[in-house]
Amino acid sequence: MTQLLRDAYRYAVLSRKFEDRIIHMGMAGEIPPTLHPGAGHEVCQTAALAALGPDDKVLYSHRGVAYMIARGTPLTAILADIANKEGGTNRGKGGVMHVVDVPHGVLGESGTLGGGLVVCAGVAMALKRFGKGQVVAHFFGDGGSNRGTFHESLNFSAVQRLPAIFFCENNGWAVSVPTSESTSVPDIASRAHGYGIPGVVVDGNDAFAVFDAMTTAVARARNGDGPTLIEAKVVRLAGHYIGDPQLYRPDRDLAAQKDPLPGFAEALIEAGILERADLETIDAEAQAEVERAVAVVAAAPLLDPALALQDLYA
Amino acid sequence: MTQLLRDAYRYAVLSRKFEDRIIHMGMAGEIPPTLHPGAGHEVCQTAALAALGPDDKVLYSHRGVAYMIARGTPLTAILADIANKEGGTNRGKGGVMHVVDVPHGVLGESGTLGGGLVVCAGVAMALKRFGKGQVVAHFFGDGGSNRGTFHESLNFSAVQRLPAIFFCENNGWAVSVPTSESTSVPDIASRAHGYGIPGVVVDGNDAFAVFDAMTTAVARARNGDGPTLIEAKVVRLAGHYIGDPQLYRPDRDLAAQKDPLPGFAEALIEAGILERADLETIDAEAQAEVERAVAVVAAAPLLDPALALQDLYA
Amino acid sequence: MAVITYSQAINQALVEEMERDDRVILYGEDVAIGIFGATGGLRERYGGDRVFNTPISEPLIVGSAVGAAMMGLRPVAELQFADFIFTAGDEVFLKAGMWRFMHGGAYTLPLVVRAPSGGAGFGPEHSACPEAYIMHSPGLLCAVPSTPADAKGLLKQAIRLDNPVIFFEHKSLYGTRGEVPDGEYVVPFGKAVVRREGDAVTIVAWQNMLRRVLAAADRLAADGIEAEVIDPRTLNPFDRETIIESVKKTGACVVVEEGYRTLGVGAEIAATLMEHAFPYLDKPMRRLAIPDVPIATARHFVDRIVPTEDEIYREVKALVG
Amino acid sequence: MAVITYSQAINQALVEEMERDDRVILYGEDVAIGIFGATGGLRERYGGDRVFNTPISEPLIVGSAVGAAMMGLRPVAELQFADFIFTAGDEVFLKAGMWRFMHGGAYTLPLVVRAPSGGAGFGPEHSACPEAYIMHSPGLLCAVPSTPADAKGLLKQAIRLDNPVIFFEHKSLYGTRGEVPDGEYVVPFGKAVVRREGDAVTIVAWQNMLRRVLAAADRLAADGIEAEVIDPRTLNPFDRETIIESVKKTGACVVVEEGYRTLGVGAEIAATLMEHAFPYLDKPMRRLAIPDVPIATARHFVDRIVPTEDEIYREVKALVG
Ligand SMILES: Cc1ncc(C[n+]2csc(CCOP(=O)(O)OP(=O)(O)O)c2C)c(N)n1
Ligand SMILES: Cc1ncc(C[n+]2csc(CCOP(=O)(O)OP(=O)(O)O)c2C)c(N)n1
Ligand SMILES: [Mg+2]
Ligand SMILES: [Mg+2]
Repeated sequence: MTQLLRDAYRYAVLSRKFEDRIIHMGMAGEIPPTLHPGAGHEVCQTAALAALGPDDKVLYSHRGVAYMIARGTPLTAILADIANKEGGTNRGKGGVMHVVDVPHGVLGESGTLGGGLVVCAGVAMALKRFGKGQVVAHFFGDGGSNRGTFHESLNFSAVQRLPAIFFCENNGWAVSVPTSESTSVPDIASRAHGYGIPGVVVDGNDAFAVFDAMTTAVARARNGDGPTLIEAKVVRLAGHYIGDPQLYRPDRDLAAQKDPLPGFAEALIEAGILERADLETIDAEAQAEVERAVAVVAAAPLLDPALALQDLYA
Repeated sequence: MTQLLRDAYRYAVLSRKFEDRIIHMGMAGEIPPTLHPGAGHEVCQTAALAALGPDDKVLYSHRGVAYMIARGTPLTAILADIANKEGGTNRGKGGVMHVVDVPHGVLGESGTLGGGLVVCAGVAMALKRFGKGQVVAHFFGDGGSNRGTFHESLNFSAVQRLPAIFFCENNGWAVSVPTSESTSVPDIASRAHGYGIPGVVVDGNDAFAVFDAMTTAVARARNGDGPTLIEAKVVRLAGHYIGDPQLYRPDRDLAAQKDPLPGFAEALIEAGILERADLETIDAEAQAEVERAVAVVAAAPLLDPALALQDLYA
Repeated sequence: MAVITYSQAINQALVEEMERDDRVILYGEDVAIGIFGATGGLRERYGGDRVFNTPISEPLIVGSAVGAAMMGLRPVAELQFADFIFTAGDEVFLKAGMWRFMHGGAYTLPLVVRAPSGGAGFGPEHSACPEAYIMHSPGLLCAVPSTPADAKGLLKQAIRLDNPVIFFEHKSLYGTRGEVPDGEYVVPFGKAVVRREGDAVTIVAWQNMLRRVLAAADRLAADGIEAEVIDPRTLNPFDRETIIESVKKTGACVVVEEGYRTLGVGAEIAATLMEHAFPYLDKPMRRLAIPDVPIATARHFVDRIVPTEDEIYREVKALVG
Repeated sequence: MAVITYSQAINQALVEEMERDDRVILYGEDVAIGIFGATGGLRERYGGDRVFNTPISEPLIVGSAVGAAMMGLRPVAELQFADFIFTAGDEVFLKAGMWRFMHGGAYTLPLVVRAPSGGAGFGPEHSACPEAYIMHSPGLLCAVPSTPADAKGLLKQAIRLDNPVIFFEHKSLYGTRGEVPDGEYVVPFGKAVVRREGDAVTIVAWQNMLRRVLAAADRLAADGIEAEVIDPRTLNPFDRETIIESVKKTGACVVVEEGYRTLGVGAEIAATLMEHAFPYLDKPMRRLAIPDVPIATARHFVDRIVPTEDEIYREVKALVG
């Protein structure tokens, strides 16, 4: 666990710095501003993913790129997908929304929210059939959890005892709509009760708690005991999209919000997993890695538009 | 309540006798065999509907015709819809699946199961806006409750505190699929918890219990306190459709199943609402009414096929 | 006449109809702010009872509009992206399209589903112009306004009609400007408009393709080719007559659209010309459309598959030049 | 050659492919019994791990097939009625159709969605032949088998293909009989078959309309009109060449289909003939189809709107007689 959470922190820092750079380039018009910034979610995302093994599978949501980073997808590939350059993963077809990295178990995303939930059930169906103890984790937002596919996927996965973890990142917002305006219960995890599966609420800013909840869910799934619904309460530090003025948001004053990243660092130091001196090294290495990736992608050629016609049929 | 339950019994008897006749004519090829027999469900249906007022609205499911009978739709209209004769309610377009009787608050049915749930939310939205204290009840099966629309409708109705009653008739089967094979919890009503609304399980064979549960839900809805999910455990005495051999069904031996209709009669007698002698009168009157309707419809002309092109646009 | 944007025109239509008729209600995801600007300010103005945000529940959004319309409200529901007609597929095609019919016309269904279509950079599930699916579907009226004036007039009309309307607002048009008539007006459904007169060829196009066609037509005119450009404005009802009459005059036709080519709207126009203008066709009709692939995210890929001004110019020139 | 029903042919295809490849799994509502008879006995034979009933959750049925196929299984999912492609609209059109594309071809999607279409008496939401919607949609292959032999051979091929296939089984055909080849065979996608040779007119039809067309063609032959009847067998890929070549010979074409007329498959054929056989057309192509209304429940209404043998006979006779 020590190494896993140390890595999770590294990934979270790397993701933050990388996204800051992406946002900067996006605002400057150097690359398409298509990212939905993950700031505030990274700790939760990387801590959750730390509980998966290398053969496990991930279906992610649109909130940032920490997912892929934590699974090992190179920054250059992600940035190339955003910049429509050679070296990306989906050859211009899906941009940052559809980064895919099969060897690392990054299976992709449904652009329609909630669409991934039913796909996830199918992935889990296959993993169960393969019988190798693999599991799939699907990340989605509080907003997406109101799709009917949530109901169908949780029910079916519970009936079939599928090795799936449904991980809801509840940041209190769906674009401009506060969760309280769209969702009839304070805890989305309380919906697990209606499927006869565990429903767990965790503080998404507490990496240790997220890791623990996820570890339990993964063990349950590997063991053939079926799915778990985890709800992590997180904070969306940025706008929904790059440049979102967030006029709808009373708490939009970033300064007033608590960034979970420094807290994660402190917790790691307190637990003796990191030394304070490590923080600077991690930061510096992350920044260097980001700059290297930016340079590589800057030099890469734009994708050939003839690719627009490819990859539809096998 | 006395009169309401007495009527409910009358409607249940009438529906049973009417359907028996419809099944008979359907098997004999005199009319299309399109009914999904309601035998076993009628007591529950008519008792539930007894709790509604004349200005309330109903969206029903495919399981039989007791719904419309209890609302006051003439038998001739229902039979004409089945027989594609003049005098029906939907002019050949929808048959028995789409009997509609707006003055009696019978709004219709979605042929795709679960499709009525979202329509119901919209009806409730309108009723709330009209502010006259009307409510809408939507009947659906255990099978249909697994559609994603269940989730979306219950959540939204709860958020908006809509005057809707979601009434699930759980007969343990969806065509040939036992509920335990499709649904991850024994009580569908337990799913109400995840929406923050009351979820009530009742014995659907107990008309008094059904009436009580429904009365509470209606009061809550009228009062602006929002929706209720009621689950009535009922028995499907017949096949899914007319002529269904039910080879899939271990309990298909009708004799072994308990018909709730005699029990309803006994309970009414015990409560002093009916005399034993009334039973025969009710039976005889029902049979006579059925025969009258059959005669009227037999004499009615087939619908003009030119109607196939009408009623699409207003 | 005032000059306003397409998005402002939609906002004006909503305001005017909500003022006129308090049965009109408006809802969908983020409508309180209006992510494309069209619905901003309406919640403040008409209150949360008439204008409200919904959960991310597309079947609920469209299905509840059917229920509300049945009861006499006049809901204007929004799908945040036109592609989500499939996310609410049952409710769009089977409920809105058929509910009145299958209940024998027992009530009317005055509902509008607003659906932002087209655009580049949004990816395969957020970029389509799926109007051909709607045009193929009985029971669904279909509007494809190209100018601010039409966006306003057609939306006002859509809200007043007693039938379900799928109202496509093209995302690339939201910021475009144009004159709108002063005072009260509506634009009727089923009446195409000739955007440019000519006798050499008939070009049918709408929304963003119409802009490119008009630009190409100017270049063609400089080469001495006068194209007649027809904007159908609605696809159901579809004004076949105006197209047929034009082709009888020009003898040639090109359809330019932003939908997929196979069974795109152009196919229906081809069949219509076969049936009603065959002897007048000097040459076969041609179609410019997306070559049967989803619309990739990369913007420069979109230009590769969506007809450009240049391609339109070349194609028409090759046909009649 | 054995004579079996269409339904038995589908069952045989499933058995043979499940024997051959244990990645093939089968699921849907009531598949353990098979309400139209096609999947009976398979759960007993292959066990509940490979053949299972699902909840009434169409998005789950199709969406999970995408997920399972991504991982290397070869799911055969069933929608109980073809109309339910809209109930699972997002999953059919946006997931199955686009998932591979939008992830840059990172994996294959070998899945089949079986969808019983057509028939009379089932009502507006259970009777459609919605193949034109699929034909318009990139990424979805589409089979419309007309005979037991083709049902078997196309389904076996569909299961082996690495792309999503929407496989329409016409409900009126389940009980029809025909010869199927002995031994192992598949029918390729994209190859039409000439069901009857002739030189007076080309008629394109499939599934239940094909049966009526062939009956009408016999009557036409008695009148001295030899119709060439083409069964496309798959609509994506669509064998345009066979139709074009035939029309070059006959100079006339009629398309008979059970879908809605506007933007039905006939529209695409009209456009195709415009583009590739215009000089050879002696007369305009004609379409027989459902006149843009949903399919009512009353059986005698269905006969009023679905092309009958009589109408086909009269229409063709009027065109070339
Ligand atoms: C089916 C569907 N409806 C709407 C959208 C548009 N949309 C994209 S992100 C978003 C909000 C998502 O909120 P949530 O799921 O809570 O995730 P968050 O953005 O808060 O991380 C919406 C409405 C979509 N992509 N798919
Ligand atoms: C969306 C949808 N899926 C499948 C069907 C086909 N179908 C009709 S009735 C039925 C079973 C319904 O079971 P349930 O809801 O429990 O009602 P019951 O028949 O038991 O009263 C099925 C699968 C349908 N009409 N709509
Ligand atoms: Mg959120
Ligand atoms: Mg049931």
